[in-house]
Amino acid sequence: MIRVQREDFDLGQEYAAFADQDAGAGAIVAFVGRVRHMADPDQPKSDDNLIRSITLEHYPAMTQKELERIDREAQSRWPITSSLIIHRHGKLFPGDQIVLVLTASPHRDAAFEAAQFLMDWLKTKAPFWKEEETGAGTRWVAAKEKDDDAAKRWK
Amino acid sequence: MIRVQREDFDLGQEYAAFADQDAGAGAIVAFVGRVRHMADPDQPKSDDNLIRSITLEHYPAMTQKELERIDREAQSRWPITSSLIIHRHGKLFPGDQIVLVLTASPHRDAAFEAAQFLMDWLKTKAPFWKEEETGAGTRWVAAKEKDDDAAKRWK
Amino acid sequence: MKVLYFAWLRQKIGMSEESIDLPAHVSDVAGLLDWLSDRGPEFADALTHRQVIRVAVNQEHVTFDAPIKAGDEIALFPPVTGG
Amino acid sequence: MKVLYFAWLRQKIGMSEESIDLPAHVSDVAGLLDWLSDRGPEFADALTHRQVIRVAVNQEHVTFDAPIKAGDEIALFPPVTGG
Repeated sequence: MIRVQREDFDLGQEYAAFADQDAGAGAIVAFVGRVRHMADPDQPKSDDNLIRSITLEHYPAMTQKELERIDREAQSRWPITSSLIIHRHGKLFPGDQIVLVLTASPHRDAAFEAAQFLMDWLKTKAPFWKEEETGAGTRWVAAKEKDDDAAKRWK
Repeated sequence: MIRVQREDFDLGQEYAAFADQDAGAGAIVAFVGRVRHMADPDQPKSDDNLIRSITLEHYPAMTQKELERIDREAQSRWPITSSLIIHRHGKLFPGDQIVLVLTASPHRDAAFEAAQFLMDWLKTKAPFWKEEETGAGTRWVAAKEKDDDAAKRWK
Repeated sequence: MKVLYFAWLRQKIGMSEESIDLPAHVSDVAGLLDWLSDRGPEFADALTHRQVIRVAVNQEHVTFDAPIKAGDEIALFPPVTGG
Repeated sequence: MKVLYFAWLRQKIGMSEESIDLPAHVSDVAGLLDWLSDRGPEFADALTHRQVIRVAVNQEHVTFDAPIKAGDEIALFPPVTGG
């Protein structure tokens, strides 16, 4: 299932509903991505590095379709019995939740790999763009080469 | 942090506390392992394959120490900023939660890999033994070769 | 044909969406980008670095050699950065 | 020396824990397993298949060549199956 929304989500509630409707799956993996506090977490704190807010723009007509495609691809590659992707858009602040991925499978590795795959493909294919506001001003986040590399390992 | 207990756990509560005390970590991965409904999920349903209950025996003096060792090993291999392992023991029923692993990191891959590593090592090193009750009687679950193989990939 | 612009492409071009009449000689994405670039300095500026331009036709990622036709919804945007 | 038995080893041997006086000639895990096997049919049966016996000395996994001494806590168990 796919949900694209402005509102926050509650992992506890989402997990409870997800786990209930797929009681036979022995392994469940959740991933939560949150707004960082620092534009570059590997650099020291400074006003230019501290994030004040981010704004997530997206392409609504495509987002839903693309996430469904990514989800179908995961289902075709791993024996997962359920999956859920929630992605937020709009203005968000450090520590806010951005994205939730849940996968369930009888097999632990399938649940882990499918969740990692969903995140990697989402990061490189789902039409979202982040604009970051720091002490240095507002800038569009550049795509990361390591995200491209991460996505490529699933060929 | 390590917790070994008879009682159930609530992922929502655990995640909320975990995420709060490590607000700077952009990536959080959760794994929940549950009691399967079938002894062999790849075989058809039958009374002999349906699990009625399992009993998890453990070696209390060693369990805590071994889980701490595994946790330290994960911390030394990946840049994770927090981790939590909860493992239950005693009598459990199909669908019941057995184990929770939570990892947090500024880096998505580190959170995923550390969680997978923790589960792989826990499965092959933490002193727990499962006895399964099905229509065919009660038997000790045999260790799985694929769990050994999974643990070996982290050499 | 509807053309949509996102993120810094939207900002540089100064609009999020427009309707254009596709000239008869433009038959693929590369041709559309060339034609758009000639429409004014804001287009030329936004579309200079083709390696950071991504394109979707009817909500599907495509490469620059993808054919386009009247009635398509074309979206131009930088590499995505969600998640 | 305290010896602990878990899972089917506990069931086959018929107890979960005992105190033994380590004979002077026994200095490693393999020697202990040999000595225990001679103590009765339930021990012999439980300890026949060494490839499915795992051992911890003072709560740490060890191999059969690990040294042991009086005062150690030795645990014998099958390969673990938690998680």
